[in-house]
Amino acid sequence: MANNYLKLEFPSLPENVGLARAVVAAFAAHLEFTLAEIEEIRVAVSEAVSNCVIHAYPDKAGVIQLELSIHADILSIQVKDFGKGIIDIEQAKQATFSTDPERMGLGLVFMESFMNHLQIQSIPLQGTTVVMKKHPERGLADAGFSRSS
Amino acid sequence: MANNYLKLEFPSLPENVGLARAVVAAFAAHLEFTLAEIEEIRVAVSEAVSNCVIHAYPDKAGVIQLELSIHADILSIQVKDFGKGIIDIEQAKQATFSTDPERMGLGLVFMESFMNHLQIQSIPLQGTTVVMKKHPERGLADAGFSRSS
Amino acid sequence: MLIQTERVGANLIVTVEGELDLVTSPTFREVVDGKLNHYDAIKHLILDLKKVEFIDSSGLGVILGRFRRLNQLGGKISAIHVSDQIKRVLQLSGLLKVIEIYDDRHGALENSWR
Amino acid sequence: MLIQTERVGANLIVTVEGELDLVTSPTFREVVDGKLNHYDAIKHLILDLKKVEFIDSSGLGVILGRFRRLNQLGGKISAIHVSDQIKRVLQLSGLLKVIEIYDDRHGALENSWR
Ligand SMILES: Nc1ncnc2c1ncn2[C@@H]1O[C@H](COP(=O)(O)OP(=O)(O)O)[C@@H](O)[C@H]1O
Ligand SMILES: Nc1ncnc2c1ncn2[C@@H]1O[C@H](COP(=O)(O)OP(=O)(O)O)[C@@H](O)[C@H]1O
Repeated sequence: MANNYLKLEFPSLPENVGLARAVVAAFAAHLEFTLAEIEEIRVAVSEAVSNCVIHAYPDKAGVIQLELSIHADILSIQVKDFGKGIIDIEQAKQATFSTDPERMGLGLVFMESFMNHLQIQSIPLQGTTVVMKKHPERGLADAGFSRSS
Repeated sequence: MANNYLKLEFPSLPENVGLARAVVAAFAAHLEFTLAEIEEIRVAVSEAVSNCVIHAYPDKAGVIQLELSIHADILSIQVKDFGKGIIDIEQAKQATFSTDPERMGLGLVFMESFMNHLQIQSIPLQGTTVVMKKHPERGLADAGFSRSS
Repeated sequence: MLIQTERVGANLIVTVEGELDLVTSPTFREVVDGKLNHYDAIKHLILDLKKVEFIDSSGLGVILGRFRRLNQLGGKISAIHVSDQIKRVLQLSGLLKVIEIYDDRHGALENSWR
Repeated sequence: MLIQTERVGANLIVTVEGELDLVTSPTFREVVDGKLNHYDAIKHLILDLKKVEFIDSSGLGVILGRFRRLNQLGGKISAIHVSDQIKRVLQLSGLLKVIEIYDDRHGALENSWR
């Protein structure tokens, strides 16, 4: 499988969350993911992009950059915003921690559960970068890391 | 309908032609296109991106930039490469003109027929930019131009 | 997303079709809360998830919100036609502890009479 | 794309499923030319386009190429189960002038006996 990438940029409008899901699903189809794995990827991306829309840019739309790439059978997804930022990432990762009373604080939990790897970098008032990786479970033996569950 | 945009960048690998079609179809769904119109858009994009893969970068993969935007009910699609370029655009637009004996020379004809507007700029050895626009036929009366057939 | 509701005794059956996410969850909340405000008799919610193509934490959040509301009045939520994928997110979210799963409308209704 | 072939007398029935574009057209050409090379008896091609989800000029190009080859030997190409969308691109490309359209396999076979 040749290495491939896709870089996207779009405004943080709610309707672009579904678009991001569709793009990532189409791109991920280049690897041999099962349908269930593609579903997991769609959820993880939906959470990451929704967070940009809701938390990074609560007042008006800002720029979201989504970078997808495939190297050695591993799908990498980077979601970057230039918004509000997260003060305490470890706290944000706790289930049920949310700065929004209407929300469940499950987004980061889903990203962590559904992907093999999750890394978050954030600087308050400058923005947040989320990097997630996943490889097809079938090809597990060949890849450089095992499933974190 | 709020103005929206999507910028994409990807290498000129053949498998990305289908990806570009899927992304554009998902983005175009924000306007009230009929299924037949979405099909026409998919064909036009497929032709433009295929041309980058085949003609702009015949020897090795180069960069393709795809920019989609919606303003006042009009979908604009820009496909840009930094490849070989076209020496005579008017000649290239003729049906049956192709620099490749295995091809039909229909790509530009389809783009012109299926979209309301087509503009091509090219500088030999620097690259080609194709801009296409289309609006939902239902909303014709409101838009700034009529169908070119 | 398409959403349809039907009242059967003390139950509101809500059939959702499409994607339940950031964009569509507010509509789900408005439609369901509208019915709950209008019909005092409704105690239980039965969610028909057969045609749900996608659900993420935004969708689960509005379901939890409806559970909290009904639970205060002694009501409950059940879900029918739940795919493995959706069962998975329900479980991870903890919602599976409070939502009862049945195969179909018949099973869910039978249980709500108890 | 999935491609299936079946020989019925002097006809090769080719059923295509999926997208016929830059990526898949070479496969179409190889499979069909392989059959034509192998069976001298084949004179005509019947394309079943029922499950074709997309076709662009790359796909039309390989169809035209097969037409040229068969036409030299007095053979022809017909297409069955053609959607309006595909009819439209066939027409714009000029291929509708050389490809015969029938409702189904029955109609196409009947006409190839003439
Ligand atoms: N891109 C982001 N920008 C700013 N804050 C974020 C971002 N992503 C997550 N957060 C913070 O982390 C918290 C937890 O996020 P998450 O687990 O997705 O749950 P939820 O979105 O339901 O609150 C959010 O409430 C928010 O405060
Ligand atoms: N992006 C491009 N870069 C370089 N040349 C191009 C590009 N797009 C089109 N052309 C030239 O224009 C010709 C006509 O293009 P088109 O109508 O799409 O037909 P075809 O691709 O079948 O040749 C091509 O053969 C090629 O020489």
